[in-house]
Amino acid sequence: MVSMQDYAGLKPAWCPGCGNFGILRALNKALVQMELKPHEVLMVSGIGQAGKLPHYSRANVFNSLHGRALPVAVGARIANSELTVIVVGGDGDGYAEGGNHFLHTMRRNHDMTYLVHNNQIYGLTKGQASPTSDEGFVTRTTPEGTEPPLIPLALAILTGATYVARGFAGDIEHLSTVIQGGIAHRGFSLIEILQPCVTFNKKNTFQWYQERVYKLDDEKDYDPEDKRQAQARAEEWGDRIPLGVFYRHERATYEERQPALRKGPLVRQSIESIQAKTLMEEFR
Amino acid sequence: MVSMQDYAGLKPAWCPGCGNFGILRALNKALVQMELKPHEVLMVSGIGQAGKLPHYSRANVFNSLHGRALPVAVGARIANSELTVIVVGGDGDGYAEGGNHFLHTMRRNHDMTYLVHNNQIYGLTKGQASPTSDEGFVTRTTPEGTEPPLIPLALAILTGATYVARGFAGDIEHLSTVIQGGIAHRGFSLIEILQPCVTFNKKNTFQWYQERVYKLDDEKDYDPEDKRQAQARAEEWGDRIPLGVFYRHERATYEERQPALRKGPLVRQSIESIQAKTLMEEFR
Amino acid sequence: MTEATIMVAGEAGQGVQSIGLILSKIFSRGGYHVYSDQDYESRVRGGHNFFRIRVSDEETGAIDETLNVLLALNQDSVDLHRGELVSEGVIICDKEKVTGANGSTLVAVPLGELAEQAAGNRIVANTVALGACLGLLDYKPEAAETLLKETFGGKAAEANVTALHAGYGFVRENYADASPLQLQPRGDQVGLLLNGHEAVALGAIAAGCKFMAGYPMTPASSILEYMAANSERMGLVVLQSEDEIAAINMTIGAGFAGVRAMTATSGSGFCLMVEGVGLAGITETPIVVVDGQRPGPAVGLPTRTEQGDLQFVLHAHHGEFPRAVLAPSTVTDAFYLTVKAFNLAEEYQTPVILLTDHLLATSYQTVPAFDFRRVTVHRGDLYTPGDGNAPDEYMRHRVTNSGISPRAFPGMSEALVVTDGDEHGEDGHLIEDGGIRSSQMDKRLRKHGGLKDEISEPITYGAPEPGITLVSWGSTYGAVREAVDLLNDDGLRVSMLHLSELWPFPRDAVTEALARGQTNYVVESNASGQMSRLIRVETGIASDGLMLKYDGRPFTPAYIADRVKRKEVSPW
Amino acid sequence: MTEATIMVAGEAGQGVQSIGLILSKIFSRGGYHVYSDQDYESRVRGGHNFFRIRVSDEETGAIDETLNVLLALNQDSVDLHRGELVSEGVIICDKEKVTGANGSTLVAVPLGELAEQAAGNRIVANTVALGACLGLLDYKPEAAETLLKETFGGKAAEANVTALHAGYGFVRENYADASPLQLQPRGDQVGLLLNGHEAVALGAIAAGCKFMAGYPMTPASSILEYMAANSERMGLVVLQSEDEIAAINMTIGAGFAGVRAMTATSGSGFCLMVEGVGLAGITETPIVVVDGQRPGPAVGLPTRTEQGDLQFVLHAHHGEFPRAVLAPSTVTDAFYLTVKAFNLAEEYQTPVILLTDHLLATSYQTVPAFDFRRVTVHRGDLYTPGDGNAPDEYMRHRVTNSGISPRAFPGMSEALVVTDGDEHGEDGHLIEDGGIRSSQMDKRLRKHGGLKDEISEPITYGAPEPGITLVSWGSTYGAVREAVDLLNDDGLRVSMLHLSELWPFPRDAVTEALARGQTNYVVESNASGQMSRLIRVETGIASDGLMLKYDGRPFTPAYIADRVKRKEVSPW
Ligand SMILES: Cc1ncc(C[n+]2csc(CCOP(=O)(O)OP(=O)(O)O)c2C)c(N)n1
Ligand SMILES: Cc1ncc(C[n+]2csc(CCOP(=O)(O)OP(=O)(O)O)c2C)c(N)n1
Ligand code: SF4
Ligand code: SF4
Ligand SMILES: [Mg+2]
Ligand SMILES: [Mg+2]
Repeated sequence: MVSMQDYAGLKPAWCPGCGNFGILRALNKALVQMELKPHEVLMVSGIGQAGKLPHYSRANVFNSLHGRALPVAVGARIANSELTVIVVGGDGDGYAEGGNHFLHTMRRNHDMTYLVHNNQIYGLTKGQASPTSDEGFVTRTTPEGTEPPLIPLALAILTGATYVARGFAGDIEHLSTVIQGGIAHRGFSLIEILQPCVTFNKKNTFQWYQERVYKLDDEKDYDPEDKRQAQARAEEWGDRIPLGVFYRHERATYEERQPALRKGPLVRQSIESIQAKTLMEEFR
Repeated sequence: MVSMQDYAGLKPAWCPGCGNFGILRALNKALVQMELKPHEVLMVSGIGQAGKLPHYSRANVFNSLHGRALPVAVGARIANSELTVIVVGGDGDGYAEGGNHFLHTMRRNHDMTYLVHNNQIYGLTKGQASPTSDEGFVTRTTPEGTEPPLIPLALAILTGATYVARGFAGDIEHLSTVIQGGIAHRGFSLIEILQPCVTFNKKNTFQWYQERVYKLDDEKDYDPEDKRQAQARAEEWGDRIPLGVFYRHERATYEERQPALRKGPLVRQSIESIQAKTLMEEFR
Repeated sequence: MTEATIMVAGEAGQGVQSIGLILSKIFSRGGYHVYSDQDYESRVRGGHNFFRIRVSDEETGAIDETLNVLLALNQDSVDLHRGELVSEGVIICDKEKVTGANGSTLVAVPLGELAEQAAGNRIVANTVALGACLGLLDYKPEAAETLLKETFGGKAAEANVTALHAGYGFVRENYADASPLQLQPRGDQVGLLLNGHEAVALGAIAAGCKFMAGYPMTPASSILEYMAANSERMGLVVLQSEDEIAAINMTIGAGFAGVRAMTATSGSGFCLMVEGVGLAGITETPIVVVDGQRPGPAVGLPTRTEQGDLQFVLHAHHGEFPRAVLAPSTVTDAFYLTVKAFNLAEEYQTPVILLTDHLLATSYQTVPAFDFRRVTVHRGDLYTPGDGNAPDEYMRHRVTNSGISPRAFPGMSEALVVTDGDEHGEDGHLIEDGGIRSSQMDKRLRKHGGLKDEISEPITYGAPEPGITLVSWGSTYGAVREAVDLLNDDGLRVSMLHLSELWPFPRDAVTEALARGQTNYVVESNASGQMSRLIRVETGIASDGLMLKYDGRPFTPAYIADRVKRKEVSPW
Repeated sequence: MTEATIMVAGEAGQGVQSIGLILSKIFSRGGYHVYSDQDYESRVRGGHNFFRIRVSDEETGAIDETLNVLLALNQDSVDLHRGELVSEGVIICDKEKVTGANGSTLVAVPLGELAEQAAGNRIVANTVALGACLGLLDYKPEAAETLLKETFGGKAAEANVTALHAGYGFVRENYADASPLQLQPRGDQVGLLLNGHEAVALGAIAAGCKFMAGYPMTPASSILEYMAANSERMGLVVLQSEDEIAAINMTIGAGFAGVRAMTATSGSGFCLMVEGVGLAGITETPIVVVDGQRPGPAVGLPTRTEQGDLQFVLHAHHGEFPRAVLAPSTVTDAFYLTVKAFNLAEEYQTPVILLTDHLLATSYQTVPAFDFRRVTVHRGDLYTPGDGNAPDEYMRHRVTNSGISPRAFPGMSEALVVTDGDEHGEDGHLIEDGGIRSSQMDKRLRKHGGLKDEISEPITYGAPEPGITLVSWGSTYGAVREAVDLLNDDGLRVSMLHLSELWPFPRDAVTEALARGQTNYVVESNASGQMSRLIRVETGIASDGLMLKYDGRPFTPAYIADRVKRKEVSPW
C-alpha cells in the first residue's frame, strides 16, 4: 500500500499561498491512488519555481536545466521504458527556453506525462514576461505590454500530443484525476495547470481563474476524441476557460516503434559481451 | 527601373534540376516586379541548400547559422525598419534547429517574409530525416521510418503569423505572386515552398507534387481571412495539397509597437551625444 | 576614521533589501562612502537573506565581516549573525518576532505596534525599523524623510514618514545609550550610489546602445530590466527573447545593421550564446555580451557569486577569432568599461565580453559622478560612398593591413553588404579555396594586434618592492586592495596586481609587475585558479600560491589578510 | 618498398568517392596498406572533388602529395592536378570529357562507350574507369570482381563485372606500357579498411553503447548514420533529435538511467551542447560526446579539416568539473579510445569528449583487426542494495575519498536516485549552504586525480636524443611520424612527441620528453597553437616554433619535413 507519507519530501521553498502547493498535492495523490511506488517513478524537471517540485515530493529525481527537462526525460525513458516518467516545469521553461523540445517531443509521442505549471509569468526570476502572459501584460521587461500569447494546448493537439488536458491548482481533486488520466495514458500527455503566482502575477489570481474555469466534463456532447472540437476549446481563453481532458488519441509511442526495445528496457540488457565482431568483419 | 539583371548573383552550386532554381527565379521576379532595388533588400539565411540562395541573388546578405536566420533578421529589422527583410532557409533549418524561433517570431509579428524551402529532407548534409518528411519515410538516420511530420502552416496560423502561404518550385509564376503578396504584407509572412530535392528525396518529386497541388484561388468561397477554414486547409496533405494564400490577417507588427521606432529607424538616430546624464542623476 | 557596518537580515519577502537600500542611500546622501552587499537564496519568500551596509568616511570597496548593528527581522537572523557583532555591537529587533539574543545588547522594538499606532497600518513596520536604526545611531532623520517622500508618493509618503519618526523616537527614548557608535551626516553627497549592473546599463545607454535582447537570468536580468524601464524615454528597443540563442543572434543582426547592441546573461545562458559569439567573430559583427558570473557548473548556486567563467569566455567557440574580455573591478569601472566595450566592438568589429559577477552586479557602492566627457563614441572605420569608393566595388571583408575592413550598413547606401558564417572571400560570399580561407583568417587575427594596444595596464598598488604580490581580477578589487592595506599596516610588504582588462592579455605589464615582487599569490573566486593559468600561459610565470574560494560567498579583506599572514594558500 | 598514390578526381556526383573506396578496398584486400583521404566541397553535385589512395607494402598513416596515377573524370581534374604527378605519372581519363593534358602521359578511355558496349548502360562507366585503372597497374581484376559482386546484387553485379573487364581489357590492350609502375596482389589482407568515424561507431557499439542521439552535422553524421544502420541488428536506439541541445540532454537522461549513451557533432553543434556538458559534470552523469572538428569559426569550411577546438573543449562550460578529452590519432586508436571513453565516463561519472576531426573521420586506413579481448567494460562503482546498503540510505552524491559516489539507477532498486543541475547535497537535493557547496565541488574535482592516472603516456618516436622534437596530437600522427622518418633519413636528429590522450594532461611525461630534446616545434592544424598553449600552462615550457596550418587541408609528411628543414616556423 502506497500512502501520502511515501511521497512526503523536503519542505517547499515556495511563497505561502502559491498555487504550486495544490499541484504538489494533486500529483502525490494521483501517484498514491495509482499505487505507484516512489522508486518506480522518475520526475524530471526544469528550472523555475515549478521545477523545484520534485524535491518536495519523493521519487527518483533529475532536476535538469532551464528548458531541458523534456529531452532528459526522453533519454531516461528510452533507457528504461519501465519507468513512469513525470516531467515538471513552468511556462517559461516549457514554452520559451524549451519550446523546440516541446514541439518535437509531442511529435514523437514519447510515453510520459508533462505537467506545465502555467502561472503566466516568470516566478523564480521575479516577474518577467512569459509566452503565456496575457496580451498587454506589463512586466519588468515589457513596459509596453506583452505580445499575444502562445496557445500551448492547441499547439499540442496540432503537433501530436495524445492526451491534452488542463487542470487548476485551485481544484486539487479534479487536477489529481486529470493527472491520473495522463499517467495512465500510453503516449505523450500534456497537462497544463493554471497556477496562481501570488507574488508576481497580480492579474491572473486564484479568484480570476475561479471566476472563469468550467469543466469540459460538464459539457454534454463534448468528445475528447474529436480533434476539431478539441482545437476550438483549446483556443478558448477569456471569460471562460475550459478545464479537463481536451483531447485523447491512440497512436504508437516512440518507444513502441523501436525494434531494440522489444527485448525489454535497454538498461536491463547486458553489455558485457556485445557481438560487435560481426560488424567488424564487414570492414574486410 | 529594376531588372532581372540587377538580381543576378553567383552561379548556384545546387544540383542540376533542383527545385531551388525555380525559387530563386520566382524571388528575383517578385523583387523586380515590386521595383525593389537590391540595396533596399536584406536577405538573411540559415545553413542548408536553401540557405545558399542569397549568394545566388543580389542584395544585402547575412548568411547566418543553421537554424538562426530568424533572430538575426529580427535584430536587423529592428535596427533598420526601412529594410525589406527576406529570410530564407530549409525545412530542417526552420522547423528543427530553428523551431523555437519560428514559434516566437511569428508570435511577435515582425514585419518580414520567411521563405521555407521545404524539400522534406536534409539536402546539404546528404539525406537525413526532416521534421516535414512524410510519416514512415526511410532515411539514413531513420531506418524504421520517420515520425509524423510537423504541420508548419497550421502552426503558423495558430501562433500568429499574419500571412501564411504555400508555393511550389514547379510553378514560378504563382510562387512569385505569392512572394510578392508576402513582401507587400505588413507583418510576418510565412511562405512554405514545395521544393523537390532531386538527389535525396526520391518520393516527393516534381511529379509527385504536380499530381497533388491545387490552388486555393480556384476554390470558390475560400476566404483567407477565415481562420478556421485556413487551419483546415493547412492540415490538408496527401492526395490534394493546397497552394496559395491560406491566411491573411492584420495586426500591429512588433516594430509598430515600439515607441522608440516612432522617430524612425534606430540606425538613423545619432548616438554621438546621448542624454544619459539625467538617468545618472537618478542615482543620487 | 568613522566606520560602521550594519546588517539588515530576515526572510525573503520581509523587505530586507528595501530597508538595506534605503539605509545605504541615506548614508550616501549624508556624505559617507557606502559599500553594500547582498546575500539571498534562490527563492522569493522565506529562507534567510541579509543586506550588509558598510558606512565609512573613507573610500571603501568591500564589506567588513564584523557588524556594529544587526537589524534582525526574525529570530533566525539573531541566531545566525549574533557571532559577527563586535563586542559593543547592538541588535535591533522586532519585539514580536525575536525572543532572545543571549548576551548581546538587544534593542527590542515593537515594530508592528508602533506602525499601527503611528500610521494605522502594519505595512510600514519596516520603516519603523529604519527609524529605529537611525535612532540607535543618533543619525538625523531628515535625509530619510526626503528619501521616503521621493520613494512613496502622497499619502503613503506621509505614513512612512510618521513611521520613521515613531521608530526613531522610540529608540532615542528607550535606548539612547545602547550604541557606543554614533553617526552624523557629514555633508554633501560624495557622488552616486548604484550597483555594478546599473552602472553597466547606464554605460551602455551612454555609449549609444539602442538595442538590447536578453533572456532573464540572475544576475543579468537587472540590466535587461533597467534598459526596459528606460526604453521609451531613451529611445531604445529592448526585447525579451524566447531564449539566449535568439538574444545573441538578434544582437548580431542589429550590430550588422549598424546599431550598437548588446545582450546579457549568466553562465548557462552564455553556454547557449557560444555559437553566436563565433558567428559575430567570423562575420566581424560588433556585439557586446555581458556574462554575469555565478557559481557553476550548470544551474549551480543561482544567487551567489563566483569567478568561474574566465577560461570559458576566453575560449568559448570552436575555431579562432579575436575578442576582448573586460572584467570591471568596481562600479565606476563597470560604467567606463562598458563604454569601452562598445567602442572596441565597433572599432575591431568583433565580440567584446564584459565579465561581471553576482557580487559586482548586486553590490551598491558610492562612487564619484561619472564624467561624461570621458564617454566618447568611436565607431571605427566606416565606408563612405563616393570618391573612389564606388558602391559596386564595396567589399565587406576587404583584406587590409590592420585587419579592419570598412563597415557599410545594409540599406544605408547603394553598397551591398554581404557576410557569411561560412568562410567567405573579401566580398562576403562563401568560398572553398584554402588560400582565401587563410587570408581571411589572417586578416581577422591581425585585429588582435590592434586590440592589444587598446588594453590598459593592470593596476598596481601597495608596497613598491613587495615581498608578496597579490594578483587579482574583476570584482575582488576592493577586498584585495583593503587586504593589502591591512597587511602593510601589519608590517608586511605587500602589493596588489589587479587586472580588469583581461584580453588581449597585458603580457609585458604583468611580467614586469610580477618581476618586482618575490612571491605571488593569486586570489580568485574559483576552484582551479583560472587567472593563474592565464598568467602562466602568457608569461611563463607560475603562481607561488593560490587563494581560492568557491563557496559562492565573496572574499573580505580580513579573510584575505588572515590567510596571507598564515600563508594559507594552495600550491600551483 | 612498393608504393603508389592514385587520385580519383571529378565533380561531386560523378562517383569519385565510390570509385576511390572500391579501389582502396581492392588494394587492401590484396595485402597492401592503404591510406586514403578525401577532398570535397560543401555541395552535392558539381564543383571539384578528389579521393587520394596511397598504396604501400609498408604501414602508412598519411597521404603523399605526389601522384602516380590520376584518374580524371573531367577536364578540370586534369588541369588542377597534373602538376602533382611524378615525372612518370599517368593520367587516365574519360576520352569524351577530357580534351588534353599538355605533356602528361594520357590514357584516354572511352568510358561511356565501353560501358554501353559491355553492359548496355552508361551507368557503369565508373566501373569501366575502375577496370582501366587496374589495367594500367596490371593489377589482377579478380578481387575487384568479388567486391563488385558483394556490392551489387544479381544483374547489376554482372553488368559491373563486364564493365570492369571492358576497362581493364581496353587499357591492357592499348596502353600496356603506359605505366612504369605495376602492382600485384601481395597476399592476404592485412586487416580491416575503414575510416575514423566508422571505428568510433564500432568502438561505441562494442563498448555497449545502447543509445545515441544526434543531429546531423559534417563530419559527425557518419557516426549517427552507422549506428542507425545497425540499430535493429545490434539492439540500439538511435534518435535524430530536433537539435543538438536535445541530443546531449537525451544522452544525459539515458546515462543517468544506466545506459551507455553518446552523441556526436561538430563545432557549431558542440557550442549548443556546452550547457549540457556542464549538466553532466555537476550531476555526475556519464556521457560520451564526439566533437568532429572542422574549420571554424561558426560554419567555417564544412567539409575541411582543422584542430581548432582543443582549447574550447577543454574549457567549455562555466564553472569547473572534471572531464577527459581523448583525441584519437589513427583509425585503430579511434576504436580503442572510444571504448576507453565509455569506461572513463562511467568510472568517473563525468563527460568524456572524443576529439576527432574531418581528416580522421573521412580517411580510410588499413589497420589490423581489432582485438576484442582488449574491449572490456568497466562500469565503475555501482550501488548494490542489501548488506548495510539500505535503499533508504542511498545518496547519489555521497562524499568519498576518491570523489566517486556509487551509482544507482532509477527504478532498478528501491533506492531513490536524486540529482540536480543546481548545487546539491549528498542526497542530490538542492542546497544554499556554502560548506556543502564546497564539499561537493571538492568531491567532484577529486575525480580529476583518478582520471589523471588513467591517461596513457604520449607516444615518442624517432631519435632518442633529438635535436628537434616535433610535438603533435590527434589526427596528424601519421603525417608527423613519416616526416620524422624523412628527416632522420636526411641526417637530422628528429623525434616525435605525440599526444592522443589530452586531458587530464600527462604533465610529467611531456616535461620529461621535452627535456630530452633541444628544440621543440609544435605542429598543429590551427592558427593559434592551441596545444602549444596547453603545454605551456601545464609544464611552463614554451615552444621554440609553431608549425600551423589552417587552410582546411591536411598536413603531409613532405610539407612538414620541408618546413622543418627550412626552419619555417612561426615564433611562440
Ligand atoms: C539557460 C538559462 N536561462 C535562464 C535561466 C534563469 N531562469 C531560471 S528560472 C527562469 C524562468 C522561470 O519561469 P517559469 O519557467 O515560468 O517557472 P516559474 O518560476 O514561473 O515556475 C529563468 C529565466 C536559467 N536558469 N538558465
Ligand atoms: C548547429 C548546426 N547543426 C548542424 C549543422 C549541419 N547542417 C547543415 S545544413 C543542415 C540541414 C539541411 O537541411 P535543411 O535545413 O532542410 O536544408 P536543405 O539543405 O534541405 O535546403 C544541417 C543539419 C550545422 N551547420 N550547424
Ligand atoms: S514567486 Fe510565484 S510561483 Fe514562485 S513560489 Fe512565489 S507565488 Fe509561487
Ligand atoms: S541535394 Fe537536393 S536540395 Fe540540395 S541542391 Fe541537390 S537537389 Fe537541391
Ligand atoms: Mg512561470
Ligand atoms: Mg530541406
